[in-house]
Amino acid sequence: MKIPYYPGCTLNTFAKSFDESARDAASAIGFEMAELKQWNCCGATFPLTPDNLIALSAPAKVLSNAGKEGDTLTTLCSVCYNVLKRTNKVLRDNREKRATINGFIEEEYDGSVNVLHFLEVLRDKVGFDKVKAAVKRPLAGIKTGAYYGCMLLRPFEDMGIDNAERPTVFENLLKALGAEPVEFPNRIECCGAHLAMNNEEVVTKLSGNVMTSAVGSGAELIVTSCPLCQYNLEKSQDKVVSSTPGYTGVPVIYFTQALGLALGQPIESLGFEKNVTDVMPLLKKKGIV
Amino acid sequence: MPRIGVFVCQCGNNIAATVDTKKVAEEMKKLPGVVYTCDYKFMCSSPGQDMLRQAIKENKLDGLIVSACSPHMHEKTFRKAAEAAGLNPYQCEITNIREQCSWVHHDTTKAVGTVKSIDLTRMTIERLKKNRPLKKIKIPVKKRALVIGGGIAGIQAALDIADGGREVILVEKEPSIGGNMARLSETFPTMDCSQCILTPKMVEAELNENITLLTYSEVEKVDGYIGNFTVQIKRKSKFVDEERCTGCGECIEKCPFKTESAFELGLAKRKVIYTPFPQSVPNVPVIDAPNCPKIQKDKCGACAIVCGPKCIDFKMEDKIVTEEVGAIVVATGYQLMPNERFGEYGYGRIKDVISGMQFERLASSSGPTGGEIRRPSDGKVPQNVVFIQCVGSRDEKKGVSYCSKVCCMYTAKHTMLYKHKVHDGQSYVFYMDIRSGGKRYEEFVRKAIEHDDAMYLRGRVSRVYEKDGKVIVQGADTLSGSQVEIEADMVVLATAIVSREGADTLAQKLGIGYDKYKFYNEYHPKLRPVETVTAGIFLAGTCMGPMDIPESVAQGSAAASKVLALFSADEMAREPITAGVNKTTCNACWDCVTACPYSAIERESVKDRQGNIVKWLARVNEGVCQGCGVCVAACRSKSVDLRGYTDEQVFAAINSF
Amino acid sequence: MSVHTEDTVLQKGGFEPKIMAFVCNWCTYAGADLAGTSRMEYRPNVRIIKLPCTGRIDPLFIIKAFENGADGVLVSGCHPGDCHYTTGNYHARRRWIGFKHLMEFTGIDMRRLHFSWVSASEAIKWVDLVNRITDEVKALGPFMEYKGLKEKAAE
Amino acid sequence: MKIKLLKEEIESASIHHLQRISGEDLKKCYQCGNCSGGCPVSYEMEIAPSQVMRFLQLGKIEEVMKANSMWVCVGCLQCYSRCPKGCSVAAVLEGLRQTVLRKGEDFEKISKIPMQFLKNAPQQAIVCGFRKFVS
Ligand SMILES: Cc1cc2nc3c(=O)[nH]c(=O)nc-3n(C[C@H](O)[C@H](O)[C@H](O)COP(=O)(O)OP(=O)(O)OC[C@H]3O[C@@H](n4cnc5c(N)ncnc54)[C@H](O)[C@@H]3O)c2cc1C
Ligand SMILES: Cc1cc2nc3c(=O)[nH]c(=O)nc-3n(C[C@H](O)[C@H](O)[C@H](O)COP(=O)(O)OP(=O)(O)OC[C@H]3O[C@@H](n4cnc5c(N)ncnc54)[C@H](O)[C@@H]3O)c2cc1C
Ligand code: SF4
Ligand code: SF4
Ligand code: SF4
Ligand code: SF4
Ligand code: SF4
Ligand code: SF4
Ligand code: SF4
Ligand code: SF4
Repeated sequence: MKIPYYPGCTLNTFAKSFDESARDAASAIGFEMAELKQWNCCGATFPLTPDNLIALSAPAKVLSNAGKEGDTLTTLCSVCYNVLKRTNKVLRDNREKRATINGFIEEEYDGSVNVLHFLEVLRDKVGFDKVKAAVKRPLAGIKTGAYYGCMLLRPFEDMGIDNAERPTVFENLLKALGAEPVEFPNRIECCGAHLAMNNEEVVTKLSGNVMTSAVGSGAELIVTSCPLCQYNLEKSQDKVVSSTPGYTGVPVIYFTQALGLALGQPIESLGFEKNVTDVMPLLKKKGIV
Repeated sequence: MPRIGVFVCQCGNNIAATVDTKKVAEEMKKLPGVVYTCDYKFMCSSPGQDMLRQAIKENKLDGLIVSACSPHMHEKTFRKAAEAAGLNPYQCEITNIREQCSWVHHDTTKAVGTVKSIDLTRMTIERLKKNRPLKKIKIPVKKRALVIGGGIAGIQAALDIADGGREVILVEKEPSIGGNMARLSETFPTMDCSQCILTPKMVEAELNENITLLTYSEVEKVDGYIGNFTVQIKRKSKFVDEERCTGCGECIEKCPFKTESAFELGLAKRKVIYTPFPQSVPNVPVIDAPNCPKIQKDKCGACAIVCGPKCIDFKMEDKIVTEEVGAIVVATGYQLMPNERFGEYGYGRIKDVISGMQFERLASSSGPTGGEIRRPSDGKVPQNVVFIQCVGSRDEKKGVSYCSKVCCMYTAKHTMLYKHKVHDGQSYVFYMDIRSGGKRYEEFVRKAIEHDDAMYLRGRVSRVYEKDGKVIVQGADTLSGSQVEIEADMVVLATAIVSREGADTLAQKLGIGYDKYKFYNEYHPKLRPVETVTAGIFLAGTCMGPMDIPESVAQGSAAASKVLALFSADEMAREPITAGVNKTTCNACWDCVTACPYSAIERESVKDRQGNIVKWLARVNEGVCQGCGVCVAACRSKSVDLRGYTDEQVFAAINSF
Repeated sequence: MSVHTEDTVLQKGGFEPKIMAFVCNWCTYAGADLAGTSRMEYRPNVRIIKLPCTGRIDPLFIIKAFENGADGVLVSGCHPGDCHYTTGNYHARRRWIGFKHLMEFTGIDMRRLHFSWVSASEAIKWVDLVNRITDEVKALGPFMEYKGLKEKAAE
Repeated sequence: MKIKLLKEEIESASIHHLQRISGEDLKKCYQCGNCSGGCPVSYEMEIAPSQVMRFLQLGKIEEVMKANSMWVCVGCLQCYSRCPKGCSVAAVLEGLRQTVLRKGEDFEKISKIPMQFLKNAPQQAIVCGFRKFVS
């Protein structure tokens, strides 16, 4: 199986380890993430003002290119997923807007591509039982908090990947990998997102809430599906540790790194060294490595 | 040639001031078929009516016109007078020259009024020429009623009809009557114990000679029309012979298996052979067949062994009984919206998030905790309880747009019950508005706040989650403009009242209407609140929409009085304004069938001598037809007509315009 | 019969249109009654034909009315949702959508045909309606297209 | 605080403009406060989400423009996701931001953004931040 894949600008640079671990995991399970021949940045935000059509031309261009390579498109970054999926819905359901946007990008694209998150591919196309069967290094005993953030789930009507208030897809994957998923209160709350640019205080507070909430619920590890979440959580780590009595920090990794780990990929290939937090002590403690 | 008389009324000066009534009478005399005319001061007075009767007899009139006030005023008077003189009452027509002429055209030269009166009277005369004598429709009425649903509304209706001396069959789908009220602890606004006021009524319903209780039963099929319904009722097998069972309870005692109690809403378990609650009426247990190992795999059988009168029969089967009744009262009540829909409130996941009805069970002295407020997770007495109102109600996006009407009140009640039972506890109520319209209702809510220390917070809760054994409630207090967080021990959701599952299927069986939320439609929300558009079928209680006990009871009584009024005569007389089908031209297109708002038109087959169907025809059921005439306009082959408003009559009027 | 010709119109100097109103028994007829009991005044040009419900109205009634000399026709019943027969007026409305085209095709000037809702309490609305329609039709002049059709057919 | 209500403000052109570009009907909000209750940055806002809606209903767009709320909103859509009336405060706040940005006024000067951030942050944060703060 070969699935057209859109890495997005961040996975091509900042979050290389997210991208590579996913591609390797895919081939270990038996399918290929085939990078689009031509792609551009999706714009990293879905405009909330519906009249702002020009902002949809970048993602529309990506989708239109994807349409030329197949009927599905998969992404890893939650933000790309959000932008592409919602743009696609506009193009599919709104004739007038479709005409205008197609005019901008000089293409004839009708929203027919099925935009999938990598998690959806694993769940619906591959099946978690098949993933489970491919596990060689179960993450046994690791209490793992899956951090969904906002963009993967909301708004529900557009995203539809899972129940927006009580999602399970991540936890089910973690179970398949042999880990012990921990549902923690803040797993669907925001990390602070783009406020990283000008409001470190808020980001530290929100990301701190996420991490302390996870640890408070027993998590020893957090997995993410968004480079910005990853960045905000990791970046805030030290400040939260110093300001929160009793909190000593928690490693944060991409869920694909956890996946690669469980599938038995060589540790060196997973890019843990690029993470700010160090997951190795935990892995050693649990006897995984 | 017809022999028509025209009587023009002066109404004192009311008409005569602007209409030359004499001239009108004279002009009419010139029309063919008019043999007698006159004008008179007060046609409706006794001398006026005498004169009319006299003239009919003397002139051998076969039709008459009274040009006077609106037919809404005196049509009945004059038709009665005509009948007294031996004429068919429907051969009398009214021309409205007062409300439509003299009173609205103030020209004292009488020019305008006279011309218009002449026109109007002429049109009525031409119409009258096409009239046919009509007979009032008489429908025999079976004086027995069926009540569907044994909640408080249904019980009240049944008792009132029975007290009026008529037989009632009360059908209830559960093993006991009582409905939702049986679950309540104490009831607003008076705080009497629900069981204390309900149980006597339930027992009364059981003992009343005029009431036949059919519990564990459901209506399968309804045929017929007002006065003459035939109803098939499925009596689900109880596996216990009701006649012989003494209600000793030995079987329940000895049954070794337990399962979730639906009555206790997941807060307790019950035996496989059970009565829903101790005061059940009738006090006869039923076996929950899917959970009984004897019935499923022929293991156990303990209950049958201990039963003294030997009334347990594991082979008992469902039965269908047929009943003939003249009227039906539907009182099937409500249920609560499944809270699982509200993921953000953690219902179904967080054990200590419960529904208002579950709180009733916790507060009820016959409930699973014996009336002590203990939270489900660990049985601890909660010190901080958060009540969230409007859960699912007034929520267009994920719930229903309407207000559930009773939850403001019962939440206030809950805070009181809580305070009375947990003196040092603190309650918090998140509300959007407090709806306490009703006698002593507002005072009740204020008492909860001022006397029983409920902390009311104006705002909605955004999220509820668990942390360290607490239930954290995160919401807003819009009055102070702040985000608030409460570390609660228990959260109670005032979930929306919704229609019963299957309410639509029952409505279809009965041929009554329902709204988009599947609440039944009343005939007129203000003026005919307990009737449906289908004559002979009445409504009571929460099957129509959210309401409290006082209203449900009032409706039960109102429906009963409607039934008793219907039963007060042996026959029901109906205006003969009904549709009829011309059998020779009807081509069975069924356009009329779909158009009729009352489902009054049936599909009838015409058979030859061998019994083969040779033809299909539309047939109007006169007992059901309300005479709207929609079918007439719908029929493309002009095969239906409406008596009293036939095409011929209307065209005659138009043609003489 | 009172069919006017161009002569009568010219003779009288002022043309007085004839308006036929088809109204339902429960709402509009009662509304017109209320105008009477309230002693309101309105133009005398209207002649009412009472029907149980607007759902009873056959489009032919309207064509016939024009054929018989009406210069304008008014159809009025209960407000949507208030129909005495619950849905009769909806049927009427739905039917109208289909028949409108037919009417136009048969040469009826749609400006001469009015639909309205008048409830039993809307006497003022009834009065305004009748006055307005009378004036509008008066301004349009007599409806000549159908005049004499009946006589011709008889010949 | 005392405010004077004016018909001209309640129906002002800027309110209409805001409704048009945000696609939101301000009147639908019935002030339940759910958005303020769930907003992760409500505590930091000078005017909480539901109050933003209220001020706008009253026609007081200036009050809202002066507040930091629109710049603090992270666009997490929690408000929209839980609003029983289906209102999106997120869209309204973006509409307010857009009215500023479309005038060519920047909220953040690019030159003031720390180099540290531009160098280390994921590209998406930079792109997204520019979109939200820079015209
Ligand atoms: C938590 C809570 C607390 C409340 N507290 C109060 C209070 O303090 N005071 C107050 O005045 N009101 C209170 N109410 C409202 C009160 O419960 C209702 O007004 C009342 O119970 C309505 O009675 P009913 O007969 O209309 O309906 P129900 O009680 O629902 O009865 C309907 C009956 O019909 C039966 N049935 C349903 N479908 C069928 C069928 N197809 N065939 C045969 N039988 C059928 C059902 O089994 C049931 O027995 C409260 C409501 C709630 C949710
Ligand atoms: C401003 C206003 C607007 C309203 N709007 C609505 C609305 O839109 N919809 C709605 O549903 N409700 C409305 N209502 C409520 C509605 O008016 C009442 O529900 C309804 O009129 C009550 O009718 P009733 O017969 O009980 O009392 P009443 O209308 O008060 O009738 C009582 C009658 O009894 C007579 N009477 C009194 N004492 C004696 C005596 N000793 N002997 C003989 N006769 C006596 C009185 O003269 C009177 O005719 C409104 C009320 C108000 C104040
Ligand atoms: S019949 Fe009517 S118009 Fe004649 S006197 Fe009686 S009330 Fe007046
Ligand atoms: S046979 Fe069934 S109902 Fe009877 S005692 Fe056994 S389990 Fe209980
Ligand atoms: S033991 Fe027999 S008589 Fe006693 S309650 Fe049970 S079934 Fe009835
Ligand atoms: S009665 Fe009160 S709590 Fe219930 S829906 Fe209405 S306003 Fe909300
Ligand atoms: S619409 Fe006319 S032709 Fe068709 S079934 Fe009814 S009566 Fe017969
Ligand atoms: S007149 Fe009305 S109620 Fe009677 S059969 Fe025709 S459509 Fe039905
Ligand atoms: S949640 Fe929606 S309705 Fe409630 S205050 Fe916020 S915007 Fe208004
Ligand atoms: S989108 Fe903005 S206003 Fe809405 S909840 Fe998130 S931060 Fe708050």
